[in-house]
Amino acid sequence: MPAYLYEQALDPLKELAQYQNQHLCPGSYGACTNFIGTMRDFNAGTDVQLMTLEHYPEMTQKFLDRLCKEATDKWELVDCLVIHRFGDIKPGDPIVLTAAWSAHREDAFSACRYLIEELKARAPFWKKETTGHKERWVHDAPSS
Amino acid sequence: MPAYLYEQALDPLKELAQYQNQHLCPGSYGACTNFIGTMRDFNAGTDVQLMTLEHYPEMTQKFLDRLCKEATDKWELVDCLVIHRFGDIKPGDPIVLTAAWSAHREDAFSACRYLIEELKARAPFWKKETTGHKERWVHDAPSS
Amino acid sequence: MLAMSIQVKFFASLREMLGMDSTQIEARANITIREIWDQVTSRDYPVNTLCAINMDYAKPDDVVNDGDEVAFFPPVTGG
Amino acid sequence: MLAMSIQVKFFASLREMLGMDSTQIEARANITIREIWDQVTSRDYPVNTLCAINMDYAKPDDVVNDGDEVAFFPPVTGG
Repeated sequence: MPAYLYEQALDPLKELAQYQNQHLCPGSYGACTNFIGTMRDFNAGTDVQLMTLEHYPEMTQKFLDRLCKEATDKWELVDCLVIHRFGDIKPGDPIVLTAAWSAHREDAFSACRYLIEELKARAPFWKKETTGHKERWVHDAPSS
Repeated sequence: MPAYLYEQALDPLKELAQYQNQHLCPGSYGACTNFIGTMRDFNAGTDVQLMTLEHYPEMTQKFLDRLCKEATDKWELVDCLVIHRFGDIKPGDPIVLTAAWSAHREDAFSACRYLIEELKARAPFWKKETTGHKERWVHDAPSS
Repeated sequence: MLAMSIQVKFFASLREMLGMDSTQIEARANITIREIWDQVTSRDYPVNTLCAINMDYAKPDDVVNDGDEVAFFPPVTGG
Repeated sequence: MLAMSIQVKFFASLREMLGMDSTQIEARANITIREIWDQVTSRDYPVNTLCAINMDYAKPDDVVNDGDEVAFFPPVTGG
């Protein structure tokens, strides 16, 4: 149930496939629910050219590790996975992946949803958007 | 918003990546939620060696096509995708993929969940399991 | 009254129980799905059996038209 | 009373507003997070500002211990 922070580009479906191949036994789970959040090219009425994602490295890692542990405690999971980008992000780039594997779909859906909702509500990340020649800090998180 | 029926092996993450590359514009969606149902090697207390999925080809296709249309009518989706196996399935094989792309995660989660719940409740598929030397028709659908 | 031509299909455990996956029958006008079951099989209509007309879910009392395809099947277990 | 050594960090818009990302300060015992803000900056404590002690969320009235790392940041916008 790891959480990873990536500065490099993130290919969520490739990461999912690799993680599954390396860490999950085929036939041990019946359900995998995953969520991928991607940077849109359009936010709050303006074209966004670039986004910079600041974080608080040690606290962000600690928060996400604990979040995965919480999800595993709250639901019957075989495993879960969180990956989040930081640094410079372009429109169309994936930002976040949350995934949960379980015997049954109820747990997989609930845990996957919990991971992204808690991450968005409390994980220490801050988005700054560049539109035209202006930069602005995002005040809510409407990107996904 | 297509629905596909596969007799051949299904690699859901590869299918998702291919569909996204071919049909979705990067930056046009902020959220993708997807569900993958996989055959477990253990069901209702017995080791399952093989499963055969029977369907009613024309009705199943019609049902899934309409289901995708319904999801697109009910939520603000950029797109959705359903793929379901039929025929002989081994433990660990993926059986079903439901995916929904949207600007925001609420719609993506709700639509993805709706697709799998309606599919399981009403799509004309029937599972027959082989355990040891016995075959039995599955009476509910606890595999995912 | 002209006889109607109806395609009848059975799936899964019903198909195996009856030893029949498909049959073409002639039926009287205004026949219902349940009456088609009685005409084709010698068994009671099983509890929980689902039925369809032309690939849409239907009810046992629904009336069938000439050229329709009628299907009977047990509760579904896909996904 | 011995002075404590506290690491103070600021993130995102707070970091830019104050022109400071990190500072090491000496502080009196039993100092609270809000009092650390007042000691380090010349501004009022901004509404909605979040704070942490040693990478865990904390409240402005929480007391800080020697060697702690205290952080201030605006509402989060990840995901």
